[in-house]
Amino acid sequence: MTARRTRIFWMAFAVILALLIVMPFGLPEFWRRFLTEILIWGLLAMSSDILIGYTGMVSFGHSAFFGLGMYGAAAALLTTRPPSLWLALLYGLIAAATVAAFVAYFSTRLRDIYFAITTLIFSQIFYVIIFTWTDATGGENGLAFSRPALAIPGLFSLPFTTLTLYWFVLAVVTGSYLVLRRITRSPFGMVLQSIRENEARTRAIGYPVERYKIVAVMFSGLFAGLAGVLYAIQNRFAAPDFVFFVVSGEAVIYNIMGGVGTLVGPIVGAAAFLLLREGLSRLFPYLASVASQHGLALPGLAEFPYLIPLGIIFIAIVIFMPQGLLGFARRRLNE
Amino acid sequence: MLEEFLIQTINGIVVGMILALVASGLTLIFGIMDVVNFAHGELFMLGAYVGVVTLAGTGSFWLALLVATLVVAALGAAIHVTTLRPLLGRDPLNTILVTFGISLVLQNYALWQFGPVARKINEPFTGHFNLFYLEYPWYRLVIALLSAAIIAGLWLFLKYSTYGVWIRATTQDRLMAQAMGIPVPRLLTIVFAIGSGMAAASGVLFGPLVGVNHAMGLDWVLKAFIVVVVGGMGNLVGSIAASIFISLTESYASLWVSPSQAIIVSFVVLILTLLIRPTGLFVPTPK
Amino acid sequence: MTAADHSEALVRVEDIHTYYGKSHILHGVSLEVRRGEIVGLLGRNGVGKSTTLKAIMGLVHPTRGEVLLEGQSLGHLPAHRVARLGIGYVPEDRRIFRLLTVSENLRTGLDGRGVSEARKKELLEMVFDFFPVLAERRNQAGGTLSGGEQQMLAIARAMMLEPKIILLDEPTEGLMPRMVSQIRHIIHVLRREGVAVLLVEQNVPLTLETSERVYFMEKGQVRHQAAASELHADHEVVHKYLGV
Amino acid sequence: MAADLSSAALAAAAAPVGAAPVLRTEDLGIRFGGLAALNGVNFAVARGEIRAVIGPNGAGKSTFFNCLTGVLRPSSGRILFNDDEITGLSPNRISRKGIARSYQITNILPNATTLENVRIAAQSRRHGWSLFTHHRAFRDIIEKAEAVLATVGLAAKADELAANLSHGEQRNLEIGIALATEPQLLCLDEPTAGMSAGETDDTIALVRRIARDLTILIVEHDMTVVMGLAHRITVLHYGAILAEGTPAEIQSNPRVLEVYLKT
Amino acid sequence: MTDNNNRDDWEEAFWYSGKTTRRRLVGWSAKAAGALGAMMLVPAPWRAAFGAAKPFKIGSLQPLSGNAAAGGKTALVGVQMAVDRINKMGGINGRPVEIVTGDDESKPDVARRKIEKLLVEDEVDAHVGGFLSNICLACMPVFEENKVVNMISVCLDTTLTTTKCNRYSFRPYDYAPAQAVAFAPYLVNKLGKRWHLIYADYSWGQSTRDAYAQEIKKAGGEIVGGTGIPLGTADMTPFLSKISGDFDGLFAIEFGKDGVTIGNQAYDLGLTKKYKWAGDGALAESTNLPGLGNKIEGFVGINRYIPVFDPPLNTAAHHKFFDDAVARLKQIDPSGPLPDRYVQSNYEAMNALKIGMEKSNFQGRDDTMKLIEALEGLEMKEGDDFPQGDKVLRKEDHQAFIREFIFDIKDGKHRILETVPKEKTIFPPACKFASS
Repeated sequence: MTARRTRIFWMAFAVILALLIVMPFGLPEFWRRFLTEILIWGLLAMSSDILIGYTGMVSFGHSAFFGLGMYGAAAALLTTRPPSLWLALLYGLIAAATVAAFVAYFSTRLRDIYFAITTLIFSQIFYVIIFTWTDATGGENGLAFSRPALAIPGLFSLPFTTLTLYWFVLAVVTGSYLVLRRITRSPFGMVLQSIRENEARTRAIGYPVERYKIVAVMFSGLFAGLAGVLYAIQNRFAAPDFVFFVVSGEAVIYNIMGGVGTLVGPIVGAAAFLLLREGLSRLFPYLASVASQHGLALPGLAEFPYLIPLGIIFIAIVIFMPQGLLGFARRRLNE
Repeated sequence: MLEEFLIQTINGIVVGMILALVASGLTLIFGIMDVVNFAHGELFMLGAYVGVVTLAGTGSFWLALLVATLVVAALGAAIHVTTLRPLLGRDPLNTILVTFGISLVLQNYALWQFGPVARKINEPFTGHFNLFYLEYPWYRLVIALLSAAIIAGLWLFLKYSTYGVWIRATTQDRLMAQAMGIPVPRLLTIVFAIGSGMAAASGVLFGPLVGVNHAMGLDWVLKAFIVVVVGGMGNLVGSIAASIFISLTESYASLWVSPSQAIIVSFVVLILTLLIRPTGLFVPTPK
Repeated sequence: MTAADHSEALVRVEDIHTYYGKSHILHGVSLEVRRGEIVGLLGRNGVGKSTTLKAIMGLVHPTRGEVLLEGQSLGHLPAHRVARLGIGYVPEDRRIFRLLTVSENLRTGLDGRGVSEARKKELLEMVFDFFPVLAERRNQAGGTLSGGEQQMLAIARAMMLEPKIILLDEPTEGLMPRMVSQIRHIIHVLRREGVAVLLVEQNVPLTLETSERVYFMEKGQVRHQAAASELHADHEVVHKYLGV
Repeated sequence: MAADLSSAALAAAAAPVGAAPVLRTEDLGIRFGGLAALNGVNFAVARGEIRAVIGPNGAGKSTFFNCLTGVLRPSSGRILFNDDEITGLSPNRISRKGIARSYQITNILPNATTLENVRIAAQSRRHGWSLFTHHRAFRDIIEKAEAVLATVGLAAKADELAANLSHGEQRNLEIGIALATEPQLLCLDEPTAGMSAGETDDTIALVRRIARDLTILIVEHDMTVVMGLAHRITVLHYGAILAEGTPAEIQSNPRVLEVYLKT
Repeated sequence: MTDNNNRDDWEEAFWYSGKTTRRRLVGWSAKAAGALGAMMLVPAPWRAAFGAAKPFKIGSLQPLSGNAAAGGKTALVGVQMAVDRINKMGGINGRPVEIVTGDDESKPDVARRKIEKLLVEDEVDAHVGGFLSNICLACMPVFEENKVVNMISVCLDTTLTTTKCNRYSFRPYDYAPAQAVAFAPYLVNKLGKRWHLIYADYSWGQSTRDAYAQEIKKAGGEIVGGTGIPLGTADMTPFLSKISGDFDGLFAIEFGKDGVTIGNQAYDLGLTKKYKWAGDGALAESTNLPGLGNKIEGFVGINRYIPVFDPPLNTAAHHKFFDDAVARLKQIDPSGPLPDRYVQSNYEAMNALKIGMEKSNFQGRDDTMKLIEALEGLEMKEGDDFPQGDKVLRKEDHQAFIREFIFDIKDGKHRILETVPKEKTIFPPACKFASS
């Protein structure tokens, strides 16, 4: 990237970050929380972009990393008094990284769809274990716990408000973005991209490709776990549903929708998909209420299954925007 | 113990055959089109619903089976032409997403159209025989046999018919098939229709064992996917073998460990198989 | 079928450009093959000979220029329609259907065209006459044939379409000399039958010997054309474009 | 066949620089199904030598390269590099031992710049596991890559996408990638395939230039290239060595003429 | 050679001609949507009666899509029935009631978002709903945080009113321990001493299994074995065929889709003939009966509500409830199902809330504490509000105790075998509210 492009990038980054920082002031409470959640799902999607977009591997195991991050945080928050934010982060990351290492060790021997299916099976194994081991995990009901305070022991301790939680999540996600961005531009990250472009050649010039893949999966899992911890802190519960492979599928969806290999694309994808879903779920009741204000009763309109138009719009996006929402900017964001 | 073992063998084979029927449509679509069809479970479910409606109208199970297969096959063709053809030549990931969208639409449409109450398909005949301490319904064996017959029919179709030869040729080399004058776009639509029809047939056949509802496809689709990959994508025989293999593993495992652990056992076995034979268990190795 | 004068072009390629992703492969290729004519297309690896054949076949659609068959533009017709209009294709690496038997391989081009059963039999007999070894192996999987047999199968398969022209891409690549002479024989037979051939080859002597005219390609363009008979004497040109 | 000509001792003795063989194969064989693609190949190449391997299509030249570089695992025999057994090692291990190759079919990273293609290869020896430093911070790697680009004549195209290079430039980039891994032995698989006469001459000059510090194995169809470059030539036919000798010897060898040079 | 080419033309017209066709397709769908809209135009309902009075907003989170949609849809019918009736009768404290629904898609993350929307953005005054236990549990802290009353209407999990009880959440219907207390004597005395339990292998199934095991033992019976079945198992035969041996009865704890599956497959294997066949009433819910056909004949279960008019359910109130529910269910399901306990408990939960709001003269969220106090210990009398029967909402744990019906299935219909009065279902409270 030329110096000028670099300057433009960082200026845009600063502007967007500043906008994101002040955005909650203009938003009602619900949307502040929703924005926080979008950032968290965006982080999950971003973590899987390391594999999909940079290494060329599609993982369906991210739900396991995400979920284990949650349960790791839950373990810390349930066992220590007072609940400690940093311990929750630590436990969650350790749990996610351990699982990621385990999954990576086996699955990276396989390629393409076989890799995807193996990671999927692994996440299902963890799902079944968590779902049925009621004594430890709460089973289907999951675990509920209280939110830790934003504290540095001996210095200060502030209970999270919606606003501070949002900023905290924004800080973590921004930090993660910067770290991941740096990783993708480090020699290591360049090797990953080289694997994506041409695995055999990468091996032939001397790189132990399998080991690189294992580390990539571990990093990806670590950040997915971080997203899990943030989700746990925001929502104060952990549930096996988050380990179910469908969550991995959603991460892939956010990636494709936003544009793979851009890191920010997946966040945009997550935002687009979640906002679209939220918007459509409100549309039909809204139409029905507008109609009834005009003296019309449209029975069934408010209950119209909004997932049908969601599905159709989604299909249309995939067909007509092959590069995803941010795909056009891929080269620019990637250099 | 021996009794239980034999019973579980029969169970494993019966479940395996149903799974094989679901998976064979999937593997056909997968193998020839590179389409990972996430909507397969929904086509299975729609087949069952069309079966319910036809059965209510005509009273004939067999007619219901036929009508469901044809109607869903036609729907499959329509889905293919409108949503999957535009993706030809794109990354297969796109097809995963589009079929995910389709499954969202179909599932919610079924809920909207048919309502929340579980429906019933009555088996065409009742009756059972004694299997040690159990009464075993004949219908279960009939399903297994019918599944086998349908798969055999598919196999004969692939082996001998013009379209069958074309499908196999296209599976191996799509570009060359086209250069040989095989109308590949139309062929892909037909394959998707056949796969959809098979999903529907399995939905109707399986209907009498369970209730029919909008979420019934979910229980099969994940396992069917695993089976397709383990069997070697696009490999019909491999999928059948893998279906029976996974079902038997699960059945036997349930003799020794708790049911939920049995699922884990079968998953672990699957991962091991993949690690040993990375491109599927039963792939023929062309020289 | 329009009645056509024999001197008229059967296939005419007019200034086609193709891209593979971002790289520009063909930079305006023009050539023509007349009815029943054997035409050679020579050039080094990677100059776009195979791509030219693919473009004629409709497997690659040119972004500029067009391909005409009997004066009719093929436009962006999909390959299977092009095949049915009478163009046979024998690709570089043969690409036979390895898991299909020999007769199934042959059937792929025969079925579904509304050809009568009797005619189908006739065509099969004809092909098996040309290639007795294929008749022997009719129930063997294509992948089990030797390289030369596979090449024959690939040509036989294209012949089943009763094409007006066959596009032959490096038919002798990797073949033993004995097989090479058999390919030479097949090309002669095709000429006798009135089937035009567009032949891409590395084997210069074979090309010069079988072709009536030869085009030379360099960097995605046709740079030179000549009658084969002239070239026998003119080693200069051959050396210039092929370095042999 | 021609076993007397192909013994390792003979090859070593005839090497121009006269050193011990840098690479040796003993009775190397590989089978695919029933087919023996390589059959008892005893081969040796001396340090500093340029050795051409020729033979008809399907003679086993690429398979031989694939065995040397670890892509294929031989069914029998041994491969020794600097007297170190490397038989069956993975391609990345072999690369690290100091063997590099270029490919017959252009095998580069099409969506990366020319510089990046070479830089990633140069980086394979150092800093490959560096995670948090920008890759541009490693000046040594970039300098190395730039030097390699200068060697292969692509310095002016450093920031061009590899996919947008001309065919001939891509072939040279192919060599550049191999060179950047700092090999002792460089295997070139048809480096001039598809090049125009002018480009071919440039590539010949390039190979001569880099051969000062390297041992080079080259597979090539173009006889002007082979005859102009090679110190010695090995002729493979049906997976076995048919003949070996200086270009002059090979050109006059009647068996070679029969199976290969004449068509 | 060209005779068969026409066959391809239609698809090429669609596909190769690109945009024009696509545009036409869009045009068609727009027209179709227009026609659909026109068909749905129906005259406006009553509304003017309340004048300018600001309506109470009652949130209702239900799974209207996804796995649990079947139950969520009938549950929502119950709330709508109650609200329509309340509005017809003059509203609550002179103000109309408006339902704001949320579809949780059967997923906890969506549920969490939707409940926050209801509480934070729509600022509902109270909430009636909650179907899946994990979702009820995930949402409970949000009610506490926003100080809003949560009338749970379906969630089965025991811990909602025991270890995880909460001052803001109420369960105005029964739970598994109460049903076990009510049912166990009948099981042991009338059906048999030795029981094998089949349960859905996850938290609800496991905790219900424990409740029944305890009560059956207390009643003098014996548990000889247990078989857990993973949730969503399509073919349960491998698990069911392990069940053999000498005992009296099989007791099944399954609901929804899995209830239909086990009903069919246990019958197919002859288990329901060989053993007494009983279980949680959820298995034979009226919305499950069409899927079970005649295979459920003879099943004995316990339920708080069954759609019959045997005494003591032969009341005018129940007739009214039944007729209204049947008419509404017909609209969401053409097969015309009978009301089930999900309709009933949602209907009654809304009515309980209404009474509480009236008693406390509730005007808005500021009065939440007053409303809670009014609901604690609330006695509800059988009648139009509570067609199912009398009940009491216990102060200590916000758990209600109600009349239970032990029934069997005869000719595809429920039949009351025994009515257990609410006093005989009491299970001691095990809840400590956090002091707030």
